[in-house]
Amino acid sequence: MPHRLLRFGWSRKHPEPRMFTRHDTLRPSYDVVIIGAGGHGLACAYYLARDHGIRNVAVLEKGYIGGGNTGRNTTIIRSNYLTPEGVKFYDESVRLWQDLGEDFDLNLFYSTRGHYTLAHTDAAMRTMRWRAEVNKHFGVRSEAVDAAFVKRGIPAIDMSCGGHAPILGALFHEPGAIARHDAVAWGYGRGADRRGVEIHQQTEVCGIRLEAGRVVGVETSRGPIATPRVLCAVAGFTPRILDMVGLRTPIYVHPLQAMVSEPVKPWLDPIIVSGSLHVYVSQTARGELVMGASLDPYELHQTRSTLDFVEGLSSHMLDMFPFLSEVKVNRQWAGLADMTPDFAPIMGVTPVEGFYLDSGWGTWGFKATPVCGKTMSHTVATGRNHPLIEGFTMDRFERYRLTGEKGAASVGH
Amino acid sequence: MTDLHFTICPRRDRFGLKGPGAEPWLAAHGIPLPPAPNSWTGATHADDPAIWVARLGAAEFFLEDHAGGTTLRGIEPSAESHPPGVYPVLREDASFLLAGQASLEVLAQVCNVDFGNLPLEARPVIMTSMIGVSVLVAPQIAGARTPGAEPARGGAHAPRQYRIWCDPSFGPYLGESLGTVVRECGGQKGSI
Amino acid sequence: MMHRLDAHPDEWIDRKAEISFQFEGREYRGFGGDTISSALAAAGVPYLARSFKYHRPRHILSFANHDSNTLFQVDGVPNVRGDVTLLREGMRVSALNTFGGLTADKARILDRLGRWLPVGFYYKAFHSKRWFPRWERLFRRLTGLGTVSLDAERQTSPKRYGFCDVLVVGGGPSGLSAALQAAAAGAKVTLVEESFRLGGSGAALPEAELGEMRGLVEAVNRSSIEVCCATVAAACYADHWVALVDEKRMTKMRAKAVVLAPGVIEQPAVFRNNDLPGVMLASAARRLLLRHRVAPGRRVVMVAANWEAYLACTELKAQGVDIAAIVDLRSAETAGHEASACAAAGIEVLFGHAPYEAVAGASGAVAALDVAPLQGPGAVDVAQRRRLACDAVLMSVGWAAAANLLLQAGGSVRFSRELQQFVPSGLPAGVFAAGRLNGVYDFRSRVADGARAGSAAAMHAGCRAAAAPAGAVAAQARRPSHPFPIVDHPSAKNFVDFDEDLQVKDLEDAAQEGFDSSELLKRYSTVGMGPSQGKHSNMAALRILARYLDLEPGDLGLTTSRPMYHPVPLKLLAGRSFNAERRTPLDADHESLGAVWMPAGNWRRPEYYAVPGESRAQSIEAEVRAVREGVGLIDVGTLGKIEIYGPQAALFLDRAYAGKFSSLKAGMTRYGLMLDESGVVIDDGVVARLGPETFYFTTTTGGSATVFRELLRLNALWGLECALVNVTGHRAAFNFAGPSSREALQPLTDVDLGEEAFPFLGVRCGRLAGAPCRLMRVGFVGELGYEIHVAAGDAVTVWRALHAAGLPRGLRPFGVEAQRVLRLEKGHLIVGQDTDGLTDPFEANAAWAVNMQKPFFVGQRSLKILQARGPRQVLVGIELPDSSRRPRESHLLIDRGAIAGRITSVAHSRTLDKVIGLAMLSPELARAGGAIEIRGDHGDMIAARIVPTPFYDPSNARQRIPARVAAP
Amino acid sequence: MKILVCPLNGPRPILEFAYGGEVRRSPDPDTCSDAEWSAYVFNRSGSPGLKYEWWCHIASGYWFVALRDTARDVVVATYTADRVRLGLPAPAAAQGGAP
Repeated sequence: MPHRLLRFGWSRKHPEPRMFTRHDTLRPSYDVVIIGAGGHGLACAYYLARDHGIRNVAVLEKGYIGGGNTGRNTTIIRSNYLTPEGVKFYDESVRLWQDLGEDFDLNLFYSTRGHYTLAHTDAAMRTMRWRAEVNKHFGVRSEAVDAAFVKRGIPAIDMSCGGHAPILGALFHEPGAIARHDAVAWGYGRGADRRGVEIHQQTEVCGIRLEAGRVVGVETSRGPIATPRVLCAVAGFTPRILDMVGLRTPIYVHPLQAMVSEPVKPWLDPIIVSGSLHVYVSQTARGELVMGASLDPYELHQTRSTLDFVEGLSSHMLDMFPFLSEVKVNRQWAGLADMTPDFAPIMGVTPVEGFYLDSGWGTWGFKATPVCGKTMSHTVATGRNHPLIEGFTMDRFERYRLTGEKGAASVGH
Repeated sequence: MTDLHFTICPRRDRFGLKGPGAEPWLAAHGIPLPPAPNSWTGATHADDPAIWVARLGAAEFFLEDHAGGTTLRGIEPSAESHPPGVYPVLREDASFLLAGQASLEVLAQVCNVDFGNLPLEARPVIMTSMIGVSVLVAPQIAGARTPGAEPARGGAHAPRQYRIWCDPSFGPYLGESLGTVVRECGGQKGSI
Repeated sequence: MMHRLDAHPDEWIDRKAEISFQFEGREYRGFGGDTISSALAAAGVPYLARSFKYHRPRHILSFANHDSNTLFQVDGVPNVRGDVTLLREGMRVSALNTFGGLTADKARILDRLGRWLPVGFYYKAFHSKRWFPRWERLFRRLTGLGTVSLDAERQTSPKRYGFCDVLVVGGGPSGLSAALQAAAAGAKVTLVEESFRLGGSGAALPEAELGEMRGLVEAVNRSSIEVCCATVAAACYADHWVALVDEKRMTKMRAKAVVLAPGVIEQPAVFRNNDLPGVMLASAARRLLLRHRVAPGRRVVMVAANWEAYLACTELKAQGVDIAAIVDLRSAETAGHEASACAAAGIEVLFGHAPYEAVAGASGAVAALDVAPLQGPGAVDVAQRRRLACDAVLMSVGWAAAANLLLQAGGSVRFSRELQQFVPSGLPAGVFAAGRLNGVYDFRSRVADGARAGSAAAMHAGCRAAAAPAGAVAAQARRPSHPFPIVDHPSAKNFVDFDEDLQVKDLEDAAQEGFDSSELLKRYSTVGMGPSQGKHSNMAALRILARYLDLEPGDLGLTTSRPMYHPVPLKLLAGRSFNAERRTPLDADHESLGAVWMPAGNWRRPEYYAVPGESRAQSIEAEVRAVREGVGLIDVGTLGKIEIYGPQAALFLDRAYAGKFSSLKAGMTRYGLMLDESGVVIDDGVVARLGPETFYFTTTTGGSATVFRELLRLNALWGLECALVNVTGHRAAFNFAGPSSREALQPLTDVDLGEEAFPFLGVRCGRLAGAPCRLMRVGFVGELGYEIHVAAGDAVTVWRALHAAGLPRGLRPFGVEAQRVLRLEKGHLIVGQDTDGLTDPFEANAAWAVNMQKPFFVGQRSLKILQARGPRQVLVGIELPDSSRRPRESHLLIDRGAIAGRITSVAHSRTLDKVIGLAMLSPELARAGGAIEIRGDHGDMIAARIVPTPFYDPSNARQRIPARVAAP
Repeated sequence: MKILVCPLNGPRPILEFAYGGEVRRSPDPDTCSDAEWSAYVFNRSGSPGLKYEWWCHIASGYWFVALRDTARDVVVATYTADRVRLGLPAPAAAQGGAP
């Protein structure tokens, strides 16, 4: 029994203050307004206050803290990307992740499990080796491993995957981890709150006021605010905010669904991903299997669920783990993914002075939460892009200099 | 014994036609034209000696001779030499016949189209997806040689049979899968 | 203590069918028709489970699958729902998540540690980097319910598609009458009911109304209505697409209209120790009693807040169960007239009283209930507390609408203060609600409400005979649900969520910490996150939060309702798991020739042909040699094959491909490169002109479907006079290549293969082994060779003829691996292997296949920009001085410590006796003759040299083909 | 599952169709600037709303245009593909229903 729990036994009243102060009114002006109280927005607020001394910050959330993709993703954390830009960026993120719980004095259940990306074709195997080689070049622990290694690491798996997708090998990424997603938002929120940042839930941004091409304020459902700097960190809602400042980007929005099983006793430690079978799965500390698959096939700004999603995912789960036949799916849900053509984010300064973008996170934003907070707070504080995000700027498309995380996607042969 | 039979049809002469010249060409050869898009005419059942003609969409046609028939062989245009505006479509389809009252149960397990509720009098051909494969399905009334004999909306008691065609490369998969479902539904592999 | 009563005509059990089973290793007996829970209850087992967090003993709560008190491990299957799972002979049942068995559970110590484990305690500690891994192991051991057996077989089940006009969910009074009404209107109706029989949830009814209910059931059974009992409507998706799940299969029902008559879910009263064995919902007791003849106890206290409590008591009394007292939370004024009958029957009724604390006896089951006058929301006058001895406590204090499907379907609800229940406020088109979901409780009103919904649904489904639906039926006048059936207690253990062991204070503490909206409260406290998804807890949690914030439940709103309504096994969702696979006509021949298969999209192709006594490498090598020295035969039938006809066919190809085809002479072929709008290489193939208006061309295997679809779209967009035909599966194709190919082929065909008659890159049509064929003199493998295309039906004959003709000349059939080596020796790229998702033609060194002079082609405008930008990488040939060092594909090229590129293809060429490869390299380094280092498997550096391609036969003497990859 | 009404094949589950993205007008490649072209190639109108989209009924290879509300996932009207050349009504006007 850790000593820090003892006080709960002794004191009559619950000895815990609010994590987030409730603010009944908005101030007339803030130094920075952050749209979106998800992990990214709150992380940026936290580092603005902690590292850059900018505390007159408002985080505006139209719903509730962490209610967007932060609370809807499958919580996988990894840095086994393909491009140097990606690998360096996510590697820094993983580094930050590992200390976050102690920084926050909050248990994020950051659990290093090891991450397998299974290869079922020799083309996939080439891609795995490519990623492994780039990872190793930058000191990230990834290896292209053979079928025997996979079998040793995941003894329960059916190596033939139901006979139609034999596993040839995998990309094994040792630092791969999962974490309790909500807690990340709460931790950053509490940290920011304690440093004077105001978090306003149930506060929707209805417009952004520009004068001579620069940001001067924000219209909200609770009245106008003056501010010279606005950060947009709203994942699937990015295009709607961009319309407010008249910017066009390649971002398009598709739903991404996931589902969770009833809790069962622990049997799966590592995180398993299969591109060919469109499955990723891990087992939480509660014993639930958290499962995801590929994007929905068409644009939609709605988090409805579909049956064909659970059907396909269930079938592929059983291809890998036939013994789960009787395990029950408890719940399915969805989030809105802001996709880009090169599968890399769009971050940093924009043509609109004082308007900063943290977007294009598609299906992989959760793992970047800390490093986005770090780099975007730097960018907002200094008005200059942080070196780590140079490869992710908005103008790369106009310059035909895409940062191809999709460069790994074989075009078929 | 469940009234359910499944047959992998033997290869027959068949081809398709596209292009502005297709309709006149058929007329010139005295081949009946299905009036509406996605409908069929001609042979009304498996052993009808007439030629079976389907209109796929607006202007594509699919012709099939009866088993052992040779009518089409003589007139088939080839890619290398064909009248202007008449574009031949090579059809090496795998084809199947599903017959009997329990056919609907089999179809309900493999295809998301309500076959029990089709206006059979309109002689529909359905282009759809069956357990992941694009197929052409033509419901027919076994034995009925005259359109008049077909009960409206196919009524639950019409003796049903369904012709199914798909790309030959999917033939083995579709044939085996349908065979399995048919067996589980108490049917048997028959033959024409 | 619970016990079985003697037989009754209406019981659901078959006393002749005795079933023996095991629970926690002990033998028990039950009857046919018993569920696991009812049998254990009848056997007087004191408790059935341990709770999730505190490991407190638990017994039946809802007997409707609305709580997780009765989940079991059964014959190796985890989390089996005991309330609704029928007993089977020889079943081996055990409790979940115990450490040392149900009684001896070591973890029950946690019940004493409660005060040190506040809500969200696990967020507040255990996170030192050093110790977390150990704590996590401990947590993982403690959590999780059942255990999966890793050696269990895969189960498959047939799924089916269903179609109906009107789907009615719920077999109670309103559902039954809705179904009848819709059927009467001529609708094809399907009626689904969760429990084993029609007739509703077992809510108390006067005898007369029970009679009418039986009448409805008989009418339905006589009708054409398709009745599915023991079937759960697990979820409602877009356009009335409903997942119906029974024990064996899932039916995906497409309804034209849906009537939702799921009724309501009875809610427990919240007071200290409300989780003791013997404390259960009144409706649970009635279901046990009427269906399985199990009495809740011998002396019962009823906690009441509605009239059904009184009906239940009269019933229990009639069955010889002694009613210790009725504790009515309401005042005598509100409840008086309902009470009169019971009072008359000599049952003591305590008005304005509430349960304060249940007291456990020696067995751990409830032995008494302390009650006290109710003072305000949650507060009682403890001074006047009074102890009522009993062996069961029943709760009939209110209901929550089973609105899940309605909300999933896109409907909305509002909170009715009068009813203290959420009722529909908005219904999507084609969805209709009926019965208690609408707040209609009185039996005859429910029947009327059902009829209204039924005819409205039939009308929506387009049934002409449908009568105009009657107006809305008035909701309940008497309030069925108490506004706050929750009592505070200094020592807590007044449970709100039985799945998650959450007490009143846990929710208040969470709110105090700032988690004071329904969604945040759920996420922090985990209320409603357990296996029963809040069916018995969400309402109370909402009331507690509302009281904390001084609001109405309606001001807060419900959390999002998501599928599934009840959890569904993966096997039923997966069904048969069909996997569409393609085969070329030669599949069987390859098999008999010893093919070792590799997947290629949804095809399978021979990687190589195994020959006894040869290693894989030796076989591949021999296959290569056959092509270089004699003749080889490969099945390339998986390539996409497309025909295009029409006056503007050439123009179409000019616009769709980067090269020019309007200038291609009939009888000739040309390489085709396909780009996307951003100028990236997405596909390639060979285009053959068969006539002025007729072309035949190939695509990559992986690209065939998508490329053809995109070409169809472009054709629809451009509206040119041409038509496309996809013959991929209808035509077979082989490559017959090698110095001896011509002489082997000539005898089989009427096509003159002479150099003049049939020049390199020519295409000819004729007959081969009796079958119509197309021959193309193209040479992917870099030898004299013929790509042979025939109808799928002729494939086997032709293949065998070629095979036979080649054998005397040393023919070997060759597979994908040999082909890769052969084309690599010629420096031909493979799209997708030597290019990636961003490679443009200049980078791929395929500029020669691009005609920038054309007026327009897809990607052209972007290429102009890319030309100006210059390549970011370029495809070059490399060779290794030391052939003993073998790098692998995707190994990195390193220049002064930095990544300079990667190897895209590499092989050891016996023909050239050296290791050769293609690599993507930074342009500034791409100088022929330049040296470059490759980082090998273990970080060791391998020297390589940049060389021009092709590596083999650079002068193309063996076929006179222009290199596809020019020298850098 | 969503039902999509194909102008050729009638109402079918949406899994029978392939999504071809929004119908977008290309600027004249010969006269437009590099910036205009790259904007056309990469940028999208990402906000929810009424959009003309390419849809293909896979089994019949039939392409058509659907006017869909991407916020509610409701198809307001469908058109034959040639309407892309001949001109489509302004989304608002089309909302009245199919022509």
